[in-house]
Amino acid sequence: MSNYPKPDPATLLEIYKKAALIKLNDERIIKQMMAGKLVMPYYSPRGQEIIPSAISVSLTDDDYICTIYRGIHDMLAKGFPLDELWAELAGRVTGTCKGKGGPMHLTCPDKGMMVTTGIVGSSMPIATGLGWAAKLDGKNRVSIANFGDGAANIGAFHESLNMAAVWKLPVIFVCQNNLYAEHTSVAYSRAIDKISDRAAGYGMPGVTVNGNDPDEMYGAAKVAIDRARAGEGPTLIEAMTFRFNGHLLGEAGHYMDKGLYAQAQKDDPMPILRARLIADGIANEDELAAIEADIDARIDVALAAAYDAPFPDVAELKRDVFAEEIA
Amino acid sequence: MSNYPKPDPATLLEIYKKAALIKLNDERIIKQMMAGKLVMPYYSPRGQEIIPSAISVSLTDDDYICTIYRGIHDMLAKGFPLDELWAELAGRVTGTCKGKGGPMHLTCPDKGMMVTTGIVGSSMPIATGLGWAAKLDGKNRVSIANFGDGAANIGAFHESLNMAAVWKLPVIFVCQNNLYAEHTSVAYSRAIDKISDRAAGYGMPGVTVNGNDPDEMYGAAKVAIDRARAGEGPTLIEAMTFRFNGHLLGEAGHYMDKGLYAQAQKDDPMPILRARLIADGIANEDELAAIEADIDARIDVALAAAYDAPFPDVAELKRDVFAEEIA
Amino acid sequence: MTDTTTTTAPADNQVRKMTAVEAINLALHDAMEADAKVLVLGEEVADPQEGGVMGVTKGLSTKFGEDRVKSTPISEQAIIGAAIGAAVGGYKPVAEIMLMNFVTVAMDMIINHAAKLRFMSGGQTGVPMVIRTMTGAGFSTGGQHSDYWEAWFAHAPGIKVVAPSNPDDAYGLMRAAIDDPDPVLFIENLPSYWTPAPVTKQIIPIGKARIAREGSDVTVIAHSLMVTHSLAVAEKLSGEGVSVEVIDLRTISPWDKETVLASVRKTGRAVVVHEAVKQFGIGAEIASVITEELWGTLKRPVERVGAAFSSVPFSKPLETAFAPQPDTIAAAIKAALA
Amino acid sequence: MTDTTTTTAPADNQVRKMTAVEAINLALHDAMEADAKVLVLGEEVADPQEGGVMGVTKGLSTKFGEDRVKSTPISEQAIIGAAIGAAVGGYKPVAEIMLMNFVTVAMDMIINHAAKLRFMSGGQTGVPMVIRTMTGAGFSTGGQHSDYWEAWFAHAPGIKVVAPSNPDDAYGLMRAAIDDPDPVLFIENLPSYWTPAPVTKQIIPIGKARIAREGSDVTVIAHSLMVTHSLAVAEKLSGEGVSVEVIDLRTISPWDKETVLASVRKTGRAVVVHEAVKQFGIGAEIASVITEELWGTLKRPVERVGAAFSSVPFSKPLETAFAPQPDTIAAAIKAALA
Ligand SMILES: Cc1ncc(C[n+]2csc(CCOP(=O)(O)OP(=O)(O)O)c2C)c(N)n1
Ligand SMILES: Cc1ncc(C[n+]2csc(CCOP(=O)(O)OP(=O)(O)O)c2C)c(N)n1
Ligand SMILES: [Mg+2]
Ligand SMILES: [Mg+2]
Repeated sequence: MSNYPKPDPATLLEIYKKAALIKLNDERIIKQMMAGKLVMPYYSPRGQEIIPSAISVSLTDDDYICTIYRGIHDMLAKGFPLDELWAELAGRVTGTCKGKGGPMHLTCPDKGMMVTTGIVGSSMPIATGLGWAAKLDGKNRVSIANFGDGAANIGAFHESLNMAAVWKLPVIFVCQNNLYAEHTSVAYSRAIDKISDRAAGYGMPGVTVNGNDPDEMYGAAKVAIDRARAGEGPTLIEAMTFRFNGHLLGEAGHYMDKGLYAQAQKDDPMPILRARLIADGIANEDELAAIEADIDARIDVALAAAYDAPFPDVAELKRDVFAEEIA
Repeated sequence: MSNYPKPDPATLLEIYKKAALIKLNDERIIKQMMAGKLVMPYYSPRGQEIIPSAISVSLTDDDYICTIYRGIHDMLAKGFPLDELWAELAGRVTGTCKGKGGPMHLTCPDKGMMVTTGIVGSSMPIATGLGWAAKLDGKNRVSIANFGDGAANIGAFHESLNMAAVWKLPVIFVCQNNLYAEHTSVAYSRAIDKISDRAAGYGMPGVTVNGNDPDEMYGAAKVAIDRARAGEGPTLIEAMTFRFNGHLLGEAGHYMDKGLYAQAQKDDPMPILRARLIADGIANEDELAAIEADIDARIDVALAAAYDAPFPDVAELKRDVFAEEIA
Repeated sequence: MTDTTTTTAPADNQVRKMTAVEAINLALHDAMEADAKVLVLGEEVADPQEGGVMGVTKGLSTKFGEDRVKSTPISEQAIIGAAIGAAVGGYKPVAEIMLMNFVTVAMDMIINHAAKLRFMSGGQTGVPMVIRTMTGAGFSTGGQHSDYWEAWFAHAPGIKVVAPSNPDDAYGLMRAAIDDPDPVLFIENLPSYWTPAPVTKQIIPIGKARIAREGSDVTVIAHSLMVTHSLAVAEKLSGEGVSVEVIDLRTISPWDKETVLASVRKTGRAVVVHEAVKQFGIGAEIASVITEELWGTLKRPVERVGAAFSSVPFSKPLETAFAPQPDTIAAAIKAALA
Repeated sequence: MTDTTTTTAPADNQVRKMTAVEAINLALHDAMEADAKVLVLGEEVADPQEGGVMGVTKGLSTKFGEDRVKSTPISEQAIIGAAIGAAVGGYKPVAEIMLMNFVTVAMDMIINHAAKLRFMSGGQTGVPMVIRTMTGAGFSTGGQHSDYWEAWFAHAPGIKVVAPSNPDDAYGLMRAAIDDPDPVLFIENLPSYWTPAPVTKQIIPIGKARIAREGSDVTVIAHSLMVTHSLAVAEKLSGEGVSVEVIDLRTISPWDKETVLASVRKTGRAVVVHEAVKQFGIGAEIASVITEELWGTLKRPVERVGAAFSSVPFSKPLETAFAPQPDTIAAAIKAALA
């Protein structure tokens, strides 16, 4: 991995901006939920900010991604419009899905965010199909499939990786290994150390990287994306990380290993990256504070607009079932 | 593989007896079908006789097996009663499944033959469950899952191997790789050379052997079965072989590589094993001819009894849907 | 088939109030204690994983061991396959599919195997297993977490379908489901999981409905949460002089035609209510049989109440409008009385 | 909705007789030629694999290339997933699931994704794809190869369900299904695959039924192979002085209520026939709607004909008794006329 391309300072700052947006947005969602203003199942991505941020800097709006219920970080990193996001979370008609999808089904095709699924594993077959479409388009687009460590044990994983390999599709399978699937630690669900070892069984490269390290994550993603764009086929990336807020917001997390949790907190990638930017002279405290304040201000606006917007009319139940409205 | 245990002469003869039964029975089925006496979809195992024969000599009636539509060889090797088999193929009420199951669902729990499925891949999850039952029983039983090369690409394969590995179940996954899945050659369905390479992704041993060679097949099976009985968990065996009669009896086989076919015919394991028994002095021509004549005579009896037996009554439609007959 | 009970009499004076979560937990506990062949498997079901996402299986692995209570990888096909194999191998597994939408991943195992193995083997291999699953709209979980698909399984010969409406039934039907020689799909309603009610610990036979409330003007046939809504509506309408008989189906397949037909024979009017989408839902079969059997007696066509023809929407006002509510049921009853 | 046609007039004088296999092949060919976005995928569909197990897709990969016509590994989840992804990415894939029993493996992709993505995304992502599958009892293929499961999909909002009864409809409905902006499940009947009939190459609108035979005494509503059986029975009964109107549903969801109700309004009697198991089959919904809408007009309860409540049995006499046959249909018609 030492020969991975490294992010330059501007890219590193860009990664931080995306990651900070994810973190601050997450904190605000939790605050709003605690205040009873937002009512929804929430799968916080806190702790996993670096992964999509370091991937997305190598993507354009044309590239496709599919993600899962815990995917708001993937979305924000790829440029999901904040206003439409908040309106959707608030179930308003101004939301990206008119309030019909909610947090588990965020979609924004304009920016390549095609499918968010609540079914474990199901991002992968669809991302594979988007990879096929991308290949047919001939525009060097790539398709990113995000999923968790738990999802690597379901049948859809196997079928998708195999098909993508046989068809040499430009798909990057990103397994965000946060060590738990709901309350199940990885040790309970597989008898191997690294999920990336499964790649060999499909004939594609597989790597395990520290997903919290912007250098490694950026490098591994860049190599895989370049490879996909060059028509050389898919890659499996296992990005090691941690979820700080448990599976579903509000759970107690008793099943978690205390030592692991403490260590993960020490390794929290956000303060580490922030400190590094300052230490390396990429940005100073004031600049970073300004970036963060700007994000907060944008969230303020999005949030206020969301709550002001109307709920969808019940007539919406008849729309979008089929292309033609039901009589 | 050179350190695999080898079958002794008596075992080798036993393997031949099973294999000859499979081959002669297959020929008779085809004859009866050609004569219009049997009407059914038939997936001939011709060419794959050695695999289950060399496995079954290490099994007892207590051990479980699950197999697939192309599984009559697995059944006969494990001791499926010939009378009940023929009656079932003829759709008679004296068949093992009262004529309700037919060739794709042959079942004989008394001899451990628990499930035959017509759905690709589905033998594996159920065999995994039988492995769990076997483990709970504490009697050192094993569970054999038979499936094809094509089935190794379906999700059920992945989930089953992973679960069996995590739970350390006494399951032997036997992939009978006959180079084709219906009309699809293996090259079209995977980007790797050996299916056994997938075992590493689950944390279990995986081997590829010449399934047509009784020594290799016996050895690999014995090691896996002993390992399972010792509580050390599952094994994936990829047994290389060939199907001489195509996928479904009656197809033209135009999709088959002619060179491959010619080579396979030269490698037909049945004449080779027969010649070896004679060459090694394990049995002479007369003894083998007597064995074969005896098999033929048993088939004569089974076949005649089958055609003489009555068809099931239509009242059978109400039976065995639930344990209690439907009113 | 005459042992339908109007109200369940307490078996002894140990009647405790509990939630459905507690009642199901107790049923599993009692069944595992009574029979060493009873097993539990599914995602998170063992105690190191907190005994199920909702805690329904809490304590079982600690008491009965992690050989009998197994947390699984996220692998629904293997979960059901493992249960089928264990059942065919002589055990009585209770497999959890966390939410009903996830049964879609395991349909081959359920439909082509669990439901068919007895028939296809000519009776040689029964599959005595229970598939527990939960569902129900109301928690803003959106399009992939709240569907009711009982109609699919009712249409599939070989598998029974049960859906309790209260903790007492949850206990009694779970015990019966575990003892049943055939596969049973056991549908739990998530939004009413934590509503406490008395639990008598009586085993309730599969295939029998319960007259949850007697009445004479119109018969409402419901299951799961819709029984609660229907009872509330019946109570309200009794104030308006309308006498509503409410039948809790308890078992959807095979359903209790005798009890339903006897009631509609009496009232001459019927309303079938389910939370599943109305079109091609189980209400159609029940309405058809009532119409076929009671033609001439029936005073009005059977009314059917079900969810809107859409995915379950996220936004609260839409979610409420999507699923049948007490006022929808009341309106259908009035239509039936017209 | 008044453009129901009684008989399909030939569009030109190029009407050829062909089998359903040929008609579907031609429809796929013409659609691929007309629109470069049309793709075909599934097990064996390309020519090196002989263009499908039944040859339905023969010649397509040779003409349009193996980028657009892709043989797949045996991976039904990935097949449907690939089709969904391609559809969301702007293509019009036609995915084959070899037999209808194998849809069970891909139900999550079909039900939770293909059918729901448009709704859940608020209309942003349509899924214009076709799932071709074949089924039908009669070939002694037993319990896992002949089921009709159209009721499952009709109950699922967001996916259309089509089932042609003859080669002309197979062509015309396939062209319409490919052009449709929504996912369409296209059910082909295997036992009648090779029965030739004239094909006019007209596109047939989804959602419209066809009056296959006019009559005045009773309306038979059928689809797929049951239309052929019903027409034969109607012909026979006409000799006995009974005038049977036969409606070919063509589309099961959304079904053509107008045409069905208009017919039953005229005849006052109805029989719904399908090969799927009768209980909880689509006949229940159709009978219920007829009863609800034509209460007072209807002279007898709607009769329903469907398969026995069992798995499809192997043994020939059982298989014949399992599925509806012309005499079963005739008996139901007589019951409706009683
Ligand atoms: C097919 C299916 N089974 C079960 C679930 C319930 N479920 C939701 S999230 C989850 C855990 C997934 O863990 P992982 O893949 O590691 O992703 P993470 O939540 O950790 O990001 C489970 C079991 C589901 N949504 N879909
Ligand atoms: C889930 C599923 N998909 C497709 C089929 C149709 N089918 C039957 S056999 C077969 C090929 C299987 O090939 P393989 O696993 O190599 O076994 P073999 O027939 O060669 O023994 C296919 C695709 C099926 N039965 N089940
Ligand atoms: Mg995880
Ligand atoms: Mg094969």
